Amino acid sequence: MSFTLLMLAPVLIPALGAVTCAVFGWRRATAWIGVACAAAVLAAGVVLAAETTLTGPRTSLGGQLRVDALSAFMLIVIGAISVLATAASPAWLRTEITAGRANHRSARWHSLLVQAFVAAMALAVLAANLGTVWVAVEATTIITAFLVGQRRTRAAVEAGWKYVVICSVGIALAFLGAVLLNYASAHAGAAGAGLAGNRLDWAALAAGAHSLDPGVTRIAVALLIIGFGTKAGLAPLHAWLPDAHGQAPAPVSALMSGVLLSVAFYAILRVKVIADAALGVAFTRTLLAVIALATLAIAASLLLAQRDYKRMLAYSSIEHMGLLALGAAAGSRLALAAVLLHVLGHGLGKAVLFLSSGRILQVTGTSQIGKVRGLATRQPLLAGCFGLGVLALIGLPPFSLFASGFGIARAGFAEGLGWVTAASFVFVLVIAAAVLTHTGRMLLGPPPPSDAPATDPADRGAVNLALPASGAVPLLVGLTACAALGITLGPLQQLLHSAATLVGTP
Amino acid sequence: MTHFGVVAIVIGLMLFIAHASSDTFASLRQAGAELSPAVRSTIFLAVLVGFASKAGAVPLHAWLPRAHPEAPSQVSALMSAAMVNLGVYGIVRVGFDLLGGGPRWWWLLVLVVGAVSAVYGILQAAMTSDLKRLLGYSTTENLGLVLIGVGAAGVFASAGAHVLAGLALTAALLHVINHAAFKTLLFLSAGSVLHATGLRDLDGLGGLRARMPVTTGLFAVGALAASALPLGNAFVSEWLLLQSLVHGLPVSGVATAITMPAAVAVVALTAGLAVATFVKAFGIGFLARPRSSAAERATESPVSMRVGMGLAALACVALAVVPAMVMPGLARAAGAADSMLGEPAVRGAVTLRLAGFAGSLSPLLVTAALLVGVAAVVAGLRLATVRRTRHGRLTHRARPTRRDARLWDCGAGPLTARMEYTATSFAEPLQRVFDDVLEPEQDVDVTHLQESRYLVDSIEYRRRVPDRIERRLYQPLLAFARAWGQAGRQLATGSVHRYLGYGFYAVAGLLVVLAVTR
Amino acid sequence: MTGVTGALGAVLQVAVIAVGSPYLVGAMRQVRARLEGRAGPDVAQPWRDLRKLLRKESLTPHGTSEVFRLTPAVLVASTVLVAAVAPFLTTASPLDPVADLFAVVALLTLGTVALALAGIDTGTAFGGMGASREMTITALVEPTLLVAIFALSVPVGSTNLGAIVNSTLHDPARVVSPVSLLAAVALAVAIIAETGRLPVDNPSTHLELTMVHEAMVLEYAGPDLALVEWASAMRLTVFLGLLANLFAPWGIATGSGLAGLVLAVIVFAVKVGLLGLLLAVGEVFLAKLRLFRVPELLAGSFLLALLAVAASFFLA
Amino acid sequence: MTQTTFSQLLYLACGAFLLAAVLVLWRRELAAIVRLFALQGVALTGIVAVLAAHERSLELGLVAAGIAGLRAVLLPYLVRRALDRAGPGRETKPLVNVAASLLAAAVLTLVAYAVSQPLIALAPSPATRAVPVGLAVVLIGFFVLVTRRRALSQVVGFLLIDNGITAIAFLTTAGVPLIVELGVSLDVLFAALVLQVLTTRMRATFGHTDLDELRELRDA
Repeated sequence: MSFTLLMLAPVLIPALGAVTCAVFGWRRATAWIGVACAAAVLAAGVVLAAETTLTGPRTSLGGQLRVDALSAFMLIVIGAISVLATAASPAWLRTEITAGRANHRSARWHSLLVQAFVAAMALAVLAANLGTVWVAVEATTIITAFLVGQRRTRAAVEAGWKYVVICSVGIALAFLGAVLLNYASAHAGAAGAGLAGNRLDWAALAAGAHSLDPGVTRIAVALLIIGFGTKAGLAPLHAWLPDAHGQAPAPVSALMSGVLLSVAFYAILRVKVIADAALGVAFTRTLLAVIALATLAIAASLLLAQRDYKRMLAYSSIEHMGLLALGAAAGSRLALAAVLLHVLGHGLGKAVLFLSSGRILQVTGTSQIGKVRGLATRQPLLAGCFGLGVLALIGLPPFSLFASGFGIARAGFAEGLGWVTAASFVFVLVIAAAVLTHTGRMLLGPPPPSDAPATDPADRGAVNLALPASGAVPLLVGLTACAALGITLGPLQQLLHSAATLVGTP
Repeated sequence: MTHFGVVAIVIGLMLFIAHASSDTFASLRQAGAELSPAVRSTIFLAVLVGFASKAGAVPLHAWLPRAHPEAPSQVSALMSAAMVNLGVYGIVRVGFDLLGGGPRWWWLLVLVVGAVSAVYGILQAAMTSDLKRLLGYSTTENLGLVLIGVGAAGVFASAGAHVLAGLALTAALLHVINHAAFKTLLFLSAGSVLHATGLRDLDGLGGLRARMPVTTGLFAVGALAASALPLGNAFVSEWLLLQSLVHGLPVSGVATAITMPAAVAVVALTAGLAVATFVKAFGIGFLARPRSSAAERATESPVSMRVGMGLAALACVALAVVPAMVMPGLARAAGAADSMLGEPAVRGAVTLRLAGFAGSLSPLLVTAALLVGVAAVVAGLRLATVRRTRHGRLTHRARPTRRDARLWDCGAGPLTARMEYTATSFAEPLQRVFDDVLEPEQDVDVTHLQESRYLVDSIEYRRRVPDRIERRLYQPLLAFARAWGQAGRQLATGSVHRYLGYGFYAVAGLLVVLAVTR
Repeated sequence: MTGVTGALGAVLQVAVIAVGSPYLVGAMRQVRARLEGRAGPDVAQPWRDLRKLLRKESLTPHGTSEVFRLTPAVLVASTVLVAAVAPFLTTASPLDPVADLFAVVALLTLGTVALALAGIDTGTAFGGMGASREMTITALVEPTLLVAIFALSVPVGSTNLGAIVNSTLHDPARVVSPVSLLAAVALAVAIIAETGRLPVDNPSTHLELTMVHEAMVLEYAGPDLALVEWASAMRLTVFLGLLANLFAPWGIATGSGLAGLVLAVIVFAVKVGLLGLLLAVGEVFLAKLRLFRVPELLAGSFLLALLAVAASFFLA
Repeated sequence: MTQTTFSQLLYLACGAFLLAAVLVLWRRELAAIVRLFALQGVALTGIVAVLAAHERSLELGLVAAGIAGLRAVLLPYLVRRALDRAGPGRETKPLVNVAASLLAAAVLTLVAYAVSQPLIALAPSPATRAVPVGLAVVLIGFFVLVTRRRALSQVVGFLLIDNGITAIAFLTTAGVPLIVELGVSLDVLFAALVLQVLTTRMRATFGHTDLDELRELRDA
């Protein structure tokens, strides 16, 4: 019984947090509930990880929830980044309220929805069958739709609409894939009797995958990868990401970019396990390689002449997702370990960047790269965090993204994807150059003569006070964690290894 | 630029490691043996591009003349003396050691890149009037010479003449050490000049000999070394390089028959221009009269700086006079690179004798003879003039000091500092000779008075020698990137329909593909 | 045995060149005067000029440094060293391994560099102009010189002067081969440029627009000027001597006793004298090239040197 | 329920289902589109009811009733409520004119038929032979989404896709497991709700619901 409670904790605690926020509203006491719930999810993730490495995968709640090394690792990722995001949101909300862009009611809605968001993601990771994962991911879309459209400005409504429509269509395709997979598994097995137990259950599917009918499975897997690819920001249906992340409030976009994309990618990895068993590695490798290249090309083209730094960060998330797809295409155990490390590293780095960009938006009032000048002289700590985050992003040594990027490159070459990897790293180079020049233009250089930053008409008073402690701490913690990961994996080593063996082909 | 280099190296090495089991040098070495020629060539080219950018070879040299003037002089000394050599180390290690030589066209490419870097670097150095930018470009030139040596060694090794390859490689490595010594000295002295006068522009300096005697002396040693003249240490390595090129002709193949004389011509032209450049740098920079008030007020830099420079100067002199002391070390290094090399290529302590070829030079004797000669002449001169005066007819005692006379000014009154030749005017004949290579830009804009077009208010004349490769290679590249960016932005025009359209066509296409390729 | 005569030969070489060079310059001026229908000073006039200059008091132009004062000494020293090392009278001098052809050329360039620095040090417009032009010409002459040496060393297999002369002695047929002829012409043009003779620079003029060598030495007076004049005369003799011995080495002592040496001196004097007269006659008929036409001349000579090397490869 | 009457009834329902989707492409008035969407909900319920009758499973009948409630009554009511507030609007000139849209619908049906060959080959039965219809509706729904300018027609397009997928689910395996079916329907309901809220908020801020005008967030 205690184990099922432990399994349910990551979902229930944030849900309870959401309820308390709803009931008590946004006050000094309730402000820190978010952090507590996130910390609880992280703790549960760690315990579950330790549990699964000892005893192997466990199911509970009548087979609905299942945790193994991979989902435990994802739980840790969710926990870590939601701790960062929720820790920064009280400071962020307080500044928004003083700036008059938000009031207590919207703050309450904000904390409630964030908690629900974390709960939905935890459910998606712990779900045992494809259907529940689909429902959880669709739930995240709907919850974040309200968060994106929170500010009721023209841009927010437009972003919200695009976000919901494109994501729902993508997810519908994924559901079509799920249906076809269910159909294939219904007629799988020697005499076409269908697989035992719940037909969409990951474990059952993975076990019986070799007997699935290749024709149907091909279509199902393709649709699933494109469907979940939409939520992960991969090529065909990626265009919602810059708008949504550009308009969403900073903590939410940190969560979305850091974790939601990776949760969708987690689903793709699960599908890949089944596809490899049923169709052999070649199919998913070519599909993912094509998608990865297309994604990187789009990200590179749009980053070169980018004018808005929040959209710049969003496009760099698309780029990193493309890299993950490349790693998944390589498929070997080394590649998958690198991919998972990249997920965590990118999550941390991107969360720090979005939180600091939110802060920059509050300070300068504008999200245009052109209008932000000499930030380093006016806000040294903030500019420092933002600069270090960007350096981590483009993969400079101390940070873990270098190690994982290196791993992906090596795996790519080893698995015979030589040319694809070379081309994609040329794109990465172009992107690194573009991002560096944009950030350089923002941070360095003399501050504008009139010290009062150009205020965007929509945001009335631009707040000019220094970064509050509660705002700065998560940034620094995130950066140090990312750097520490780059140097030694420590306890994560074993977990990463076992998760990679689960997903990677030998 | 460096990021581009890093990516190139990573791709090259990745490709290499992918084929070898692990990434230790040993496993790479035997993996290198049985790789297919196409893969070996791609690996070599990727690594070459990467390390050439690190060494500041021409197409990828733009960062060098920009980074060095900005960096504090000790850092740029370090960069020029140590960091760029990593590029050479990389090429030699991967090219010779891991891939075991490889076909001849690789090394002809390295030789050509070296030659172009050498000539282009020294031409730009001759033209610029910024001291540290001049030294930056001269680093490109010296690295070009080293690459010529490495390329020549490769060509000889691939043609089987391993003794000659050893000689060329020893010459290249010796030049690396020499360059490290004199470039450090030059940068440090440039730093002390900057410290004293706050100026880097040669046109503003001048007359520092009287105000900063120690720095002037040390810079003179460095300049002498850099211009590869007999007393300097670069002369020895350049002599070795020329010897290896000269003896390279009998090596088989028409390609070498053409490249060897061309390489000798390039080395000669580079040496000639280097002489001109450093005469300009030393003469205009330190001699004659100060051309700006800052140079006027210059005072000698603190002792700590002078000690640093002194050490570097000592190294230069030691290398110039007794190069034999580093020979064994170089022979072992060359042996490590190309395993077929037996004994050291150069023997002899006082007189360097080439192993296997008739050619010898004794820097020690030459230097000693010169110094003795100068002393003898000065003494002889004093003796001659003194004896004359005691002859009896001139009773007064010979004046001990030499009388201070006015400079010849065609009777037009005292010469001002403005009448002196400046760095730009010094380089003007050279620039006119090479103007089709350098394509100097000059623009004249005349501001007329409002009242009438005939009365001129002021004329502004600007003449600039742009870095032609930058203009030809980087501008189009940046323009392409901007155009790609603009075009890329059309991808996201904001309309929902377009975004959904991407998805629709992708899914429909994929389904059709799946249906067709069952 | 050869050691002693070799050493004696080296000392004799220095003496002959030191004493003989002013006479050579005098003879050349005498020939020019005769051809131009003038009486002109006799052959020993240069020595009288030198003696006159030595008696004057030495001056230091205002604001110049030790560089200015030491340059004449460096000029003379480098030229004397070359005179000692190169095989003018004997090929067996012990100093032969000390320097080969590259080193000799480099030593002479060192002299030119010192002179240029002295020119700049004076701080006058003339000095700067002379130095700038001299450096441009030196930079352009270097490739021709070195490639010509390359052409010479290919048949011999070494760049040591002694080795080249000995091999030419043993194989006289090589002298008329295209390689030697092309290399000789290229070297001749380079030498004219290097010593500042007429087509490139007019030694006897003081016209600001045209002078290159004279501009640098304008500020020298008294004993320093004497040294500079003497050094330039010696450089001329050394260059002509090199040209003679590399391409027509007969009569040079190959280390066999005093008689050989005496014969070598006479033969050397005759050869250098002939070359000098030839140069003087040529100068009468040539006008000075504009400074920016000189690079074309040098490019032509570079092409000849390159052809020499190609010929040596394809024909050998 | 003999085999032949079962397949005839099934194909009748599928025909209606596909016809409703094509008509959505044809009509320009938003009110008509909503009515057609309701009609399609009824057709879908018909399909599920026929299947339930064929397999005589009470549970499938209950699901049919649920679907009728959701897709034939509740969703159309929601969409009409959003429409009434804005008054009868015509679909502004769509990106692709009507004739071209119909041609595209034909092509899409062919594509759907070609793609679903392996699906039928796996377990040939009257139900699975109707799967191409479901796939065609999905593709047509997607096409409506891509080409129609008004917000409401995009909502209807999205719901068409969902109807199509549910149809395929029932035709292939008589429905996905119940919990999943429930979750999916709930999510679709929520999605429709969110879109409806956004439409009203869009009309408040933009004054119109022409999506092609929504171009502020762009990189162009």
